[in-house]
Amino acid sequence: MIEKVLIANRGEIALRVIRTCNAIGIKTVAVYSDEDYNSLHVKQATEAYNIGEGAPAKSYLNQEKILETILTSGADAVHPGYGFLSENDDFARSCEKNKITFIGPSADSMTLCGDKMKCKAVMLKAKIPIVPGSPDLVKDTDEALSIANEIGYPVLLKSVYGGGGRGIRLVNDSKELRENYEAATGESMAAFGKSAILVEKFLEKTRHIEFQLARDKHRNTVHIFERECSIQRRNQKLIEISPSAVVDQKIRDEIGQIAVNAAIAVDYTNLGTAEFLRLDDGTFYFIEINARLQVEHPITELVSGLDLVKMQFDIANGEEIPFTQNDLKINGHAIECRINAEDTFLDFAPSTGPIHDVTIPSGPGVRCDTYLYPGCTVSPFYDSLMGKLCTWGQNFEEARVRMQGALNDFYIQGVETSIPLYKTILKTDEFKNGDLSTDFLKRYGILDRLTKDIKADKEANKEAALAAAIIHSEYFKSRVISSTEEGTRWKSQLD
Amino acid sequence: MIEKVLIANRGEIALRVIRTCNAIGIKTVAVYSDEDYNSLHVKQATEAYNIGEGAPAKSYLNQEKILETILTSGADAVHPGYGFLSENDDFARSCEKNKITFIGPSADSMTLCGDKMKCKAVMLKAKIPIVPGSPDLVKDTDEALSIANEIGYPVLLKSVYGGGGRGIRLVNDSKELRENYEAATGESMAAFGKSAILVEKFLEKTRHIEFQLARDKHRNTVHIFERECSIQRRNQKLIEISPSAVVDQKIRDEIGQIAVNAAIAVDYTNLGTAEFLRLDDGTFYFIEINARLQVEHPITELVSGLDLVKMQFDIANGEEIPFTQNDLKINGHAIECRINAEDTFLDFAPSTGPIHDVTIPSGPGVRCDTYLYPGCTVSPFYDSLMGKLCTWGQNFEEARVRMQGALNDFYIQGVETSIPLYKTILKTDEFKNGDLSTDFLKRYGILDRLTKDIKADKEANKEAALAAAIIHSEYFKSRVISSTEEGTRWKSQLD
Amino acid sequence: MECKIEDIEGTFHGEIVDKLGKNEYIIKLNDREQNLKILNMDSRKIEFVLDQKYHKVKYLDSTTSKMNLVVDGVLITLNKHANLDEIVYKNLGIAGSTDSELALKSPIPGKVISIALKKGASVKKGDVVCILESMKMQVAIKAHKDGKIKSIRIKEGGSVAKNGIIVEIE
Amino acid sequence: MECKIEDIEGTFHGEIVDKLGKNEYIIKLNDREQNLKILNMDSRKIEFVLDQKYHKVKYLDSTTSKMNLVVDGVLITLNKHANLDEIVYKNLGIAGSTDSELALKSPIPGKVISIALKKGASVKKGDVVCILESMKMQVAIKAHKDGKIKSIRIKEGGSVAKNGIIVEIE
Repeated sequence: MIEKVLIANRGEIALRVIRTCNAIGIKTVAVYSDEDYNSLHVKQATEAYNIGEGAPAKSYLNQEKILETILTSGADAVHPGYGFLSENDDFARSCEKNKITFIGPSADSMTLCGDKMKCKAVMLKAKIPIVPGSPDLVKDTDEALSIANEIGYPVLLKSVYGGGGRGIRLVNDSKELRENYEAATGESMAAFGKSAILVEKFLEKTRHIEFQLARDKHRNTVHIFERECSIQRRNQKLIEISPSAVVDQKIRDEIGQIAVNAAIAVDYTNLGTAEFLRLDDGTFYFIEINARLQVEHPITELVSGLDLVKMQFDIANGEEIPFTQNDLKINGHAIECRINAEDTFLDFAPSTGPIHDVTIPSGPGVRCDTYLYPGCTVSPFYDSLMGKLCTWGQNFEEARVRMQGALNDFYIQGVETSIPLYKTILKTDEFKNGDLSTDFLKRYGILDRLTKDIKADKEANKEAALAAAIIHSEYFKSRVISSTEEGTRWKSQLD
Repeated sequence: MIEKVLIANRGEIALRVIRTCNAIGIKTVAVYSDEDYNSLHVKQATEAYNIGEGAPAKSYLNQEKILETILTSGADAVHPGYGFLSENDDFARSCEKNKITFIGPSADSMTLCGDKMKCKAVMLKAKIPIVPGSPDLVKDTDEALSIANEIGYPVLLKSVYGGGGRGIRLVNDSKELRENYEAATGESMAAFGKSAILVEKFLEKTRHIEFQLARDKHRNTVHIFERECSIQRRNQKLIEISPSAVVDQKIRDEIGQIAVNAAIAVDYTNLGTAEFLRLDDGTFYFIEINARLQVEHPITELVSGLDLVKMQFDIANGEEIPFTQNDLKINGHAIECRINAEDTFLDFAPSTGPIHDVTIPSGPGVRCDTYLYPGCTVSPFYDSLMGKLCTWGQNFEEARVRMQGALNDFYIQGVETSIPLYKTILKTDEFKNGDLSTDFLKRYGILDRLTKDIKADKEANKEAALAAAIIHSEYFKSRVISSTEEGTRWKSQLD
Repeated sequence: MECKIEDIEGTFHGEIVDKLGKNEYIIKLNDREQNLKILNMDSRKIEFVLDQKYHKVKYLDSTTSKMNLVVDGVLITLNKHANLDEIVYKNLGIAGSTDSELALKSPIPGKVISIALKKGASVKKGDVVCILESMKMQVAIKAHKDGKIKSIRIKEGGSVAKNGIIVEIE
Repeated sequence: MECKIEDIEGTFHGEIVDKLGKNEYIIKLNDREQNLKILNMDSRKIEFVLDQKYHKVKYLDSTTSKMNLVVDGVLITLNKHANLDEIVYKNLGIAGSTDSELALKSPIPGKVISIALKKGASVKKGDVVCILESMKMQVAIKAHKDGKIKSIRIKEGGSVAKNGIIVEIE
């Protein structure tokens, strides 16, 4: 049984893990960089250890230092959160060697999930539907042409060593394929010393739908419904919803079973997520397994009533999942908005600095996981996620209007945030109707609508602004007149 | 349809109503006394009107002023919250006359619920089990003796004009009854000019269990499960739980039906609560109907998924309740702790003043409705309820440990609070086992246990206290040395 | 006060019409009189109820011509027409220096943001001598007469007290 | 520093052994050395990590002999024997209000409903001295020691602040 866990993370996810540990009686060890000495996770953990400088490589990614701290503190387990070391199979392997329980899948399973080509091969074998394309690297133009003919144009030529959009070429016909194939292999040769090109069908309008998985060491496997994460910017999720508007119980059962099969195929243990793309015609394609707790896990908690972090600990302790697939019933609807410190109009550039003032929303059906408090700092060293604002409702509309209210109540002074963008998205008919896709922002001109909304907000607040400016000037005049009376409050001077 | 509602209340309940109004698109009008100009309900409402001085009689109880403000603001409805005018039938009647929708029962039904004797007669007629005793006022000692013999000693002699424990005498046998009857009638004559004595069976160890009721204008009536409110001090509820440990589905159906019958008997509309006493042998006795939203409504929301304030508006708008009794399924367990500004060891005396610092708990399964924010003030003019801390869990134990965590996270600096008391209660075996009664605090010597817990807390914190004192002295020394350098930060001086 | 609001058409005029006491005012905004009640106020923020509607405003930064405000979470930039500030400036001038004096004295306590002139430079009455910041507003301090800068008594980044000497002009 | 903690057995000794810089100290508490790192500090509160455990402490009030602290939400009273602190106070020229044994202070702010005793009357510890009302509740304030009422500082119908003197008992 785990009695003391080191949380190898920071920010809201560290707080999230501490909450469950407090509830189930596990001692917590926080680690913090010099940048984070004033962070809430330091304050709320049973113990806290400084592990180095602000730069992630010198602290939260420093495997040796973290392993050393686990041993020093006497922790018997480590929770990696998400990001940082959460999907690092080397780290998971080191923990296994040191008899430290790594809260997540085995290192081998993690290796498999993280290797695109090996994972693809395993999934093909397990008859998991994946995006049509070459089963392996293509050896020449002719093979690429033959596969493209088979799956139909347009197709993507992808370098297996690329990632995040790099090394990908879109081709619309055989002529374009011929032209681009040479260039793509050339690039690959130049960069990596070998040609490593895949051919894959290009999918134009897709939804991102994922299934929460849980698998214990006794091979009991369940999915805990789906989450739709189609509202994205630059391949980063912004808003997540559970259940999806396009998944009914029949589809949930069917695709959920595929997700379960995928977990079994890689001998996955603990909690993970199977990600799918869904086309408008209803086809689902498996993409990958995320071998960790997801940022968006709270919406699954809201519709299932489960504590997913507790489940992680229970599974790591070797316990069996205490229910079967049929016991699970989806209850209501939940939405999550990721509250990022970023400037929407500066291409989502991060916005950092001290937070002078913050009001955290609450109320019926509202849950907000955040590290913010008045006086804290949003650091430029780490990602821009300040909090996760979630709402629940008996139906989607109730969850949506609660989210609108909560977004209005969320006041953060000090950095730019994604809140105005969400207010604009939440009120569009497209969002209300569930007409989502991963290109939602571009497809529906959301940024232009946001600009209009901001202008309308200014219009609505112009009189208040003018009034505030007048009072400010009035104060300023009276200060001049009575500036000898130092320390006198404005209010008394103004009357 | 209600488009704009005046909320004739303050504090957390005004905020609670505003939240639902924001969600369902109803404009809100806040009213505030001079004492409350800096309160959150003023800031969050669509509009806010000052209605007078701090004393309740001059503001929140000032019916004329409130009616005038309803008319001035153009509100078409009034939500009374709880307390203040919420059970004032005169006010409800004035609203009816002025064609203002009063969110609650009709004035006539409210009059009936508020009149002990009439209500008792109606309930007897409807075959609702009430506490055994005289059906009406007793006319002399002989009648009192005969009733006492019938229901069995001990019995209470109660003046119908009393209340809150005043004018009640406990008698154990016929001799004591004779002795006390004369004194009781004498007192009543002296105080009210007439003798008005009831005889009622004295119930020694009771639980307070109540059923949430909803009845629309089309006479559809449901109960929304029970709440157990046995943890009390001086007849004031402290902790509420839903469902009760001693109510299974069979009892819920049975007593729930009695509660529904009681609502029908007084032709109740909108939301209300039927209160019962339950003896250890399983007998339930109806006590009264509370003709308003209860403080503890959130725990019913947590286990039903319903928004009870929204239901109030829907029913007031003449809509039908959109479900039947059979559609309702209880989901999980919820607990509420009333966060009061009071000093447990000064006999729960109120504690008031500015709140310098506050941390509001949050996280999975935690809901906190509160008017607190750093810089607000707890006013001596109003009741001591600062907030309602609620937790939900799949089972009672999960809700309980979440409550423990949330109580630990709740930091309020400036006033004494009931939080330490709740921490002590929550960890007792009696509470864990659901062995509750209205005399819980006295029966289990909770205050002595609290004293011990506080001592243990002090013991646990002694080294930190000493360390803080040493650093303080060190600072103080350095201040003396460098007190000329004003504005220099401590930290730099200490290094 | 005359002003424009960035991104909003038109010009806005506003003034205090009456002070009712208890922190209440009658304020005229574009010809419409409204009731304004201040709930809370300091140099960086104000909370008030304007015609029964609560507003929370943060004062960010401010110069003689521009003011940045966050009104109920919305960033608004006001471009002020100069005449208000001239009134303020005149008020400042009353407490300041006269032609016959050498010393240009500071009408307000503040931090020295920039100094426009060097020792020995020629100045004309009304030329900006330096910029001071006080309560997050920047104020240009102007020469009280023609002449030459004889000495500079302030430093950039330093501060100056009310009636402290800024420069001497001879 | 030598001190006693109210409700806790024994005497406690603590001192700073070493200053490590970066706001870190070695501190000796009853013969055990611990590492202390200050995260945040001002005159009213301190946040620090003591041997890897975070603590938040508010300094409430302090006299030469007594100090009230809220340590992680727990109110703790330290009775200091420290001559050091006396020296400090003397240096500052603050006399340091000693704990008044005469005054019975009000634990709550409230309205005076009734006064049970007259000037010169004898009281025993625990006798009700007066009834105060606050938040619609009445509270009996009891004598803190035996003695005679030397003076009454409140009036029926008047009000008393928290810590305001109710009577003096000698």
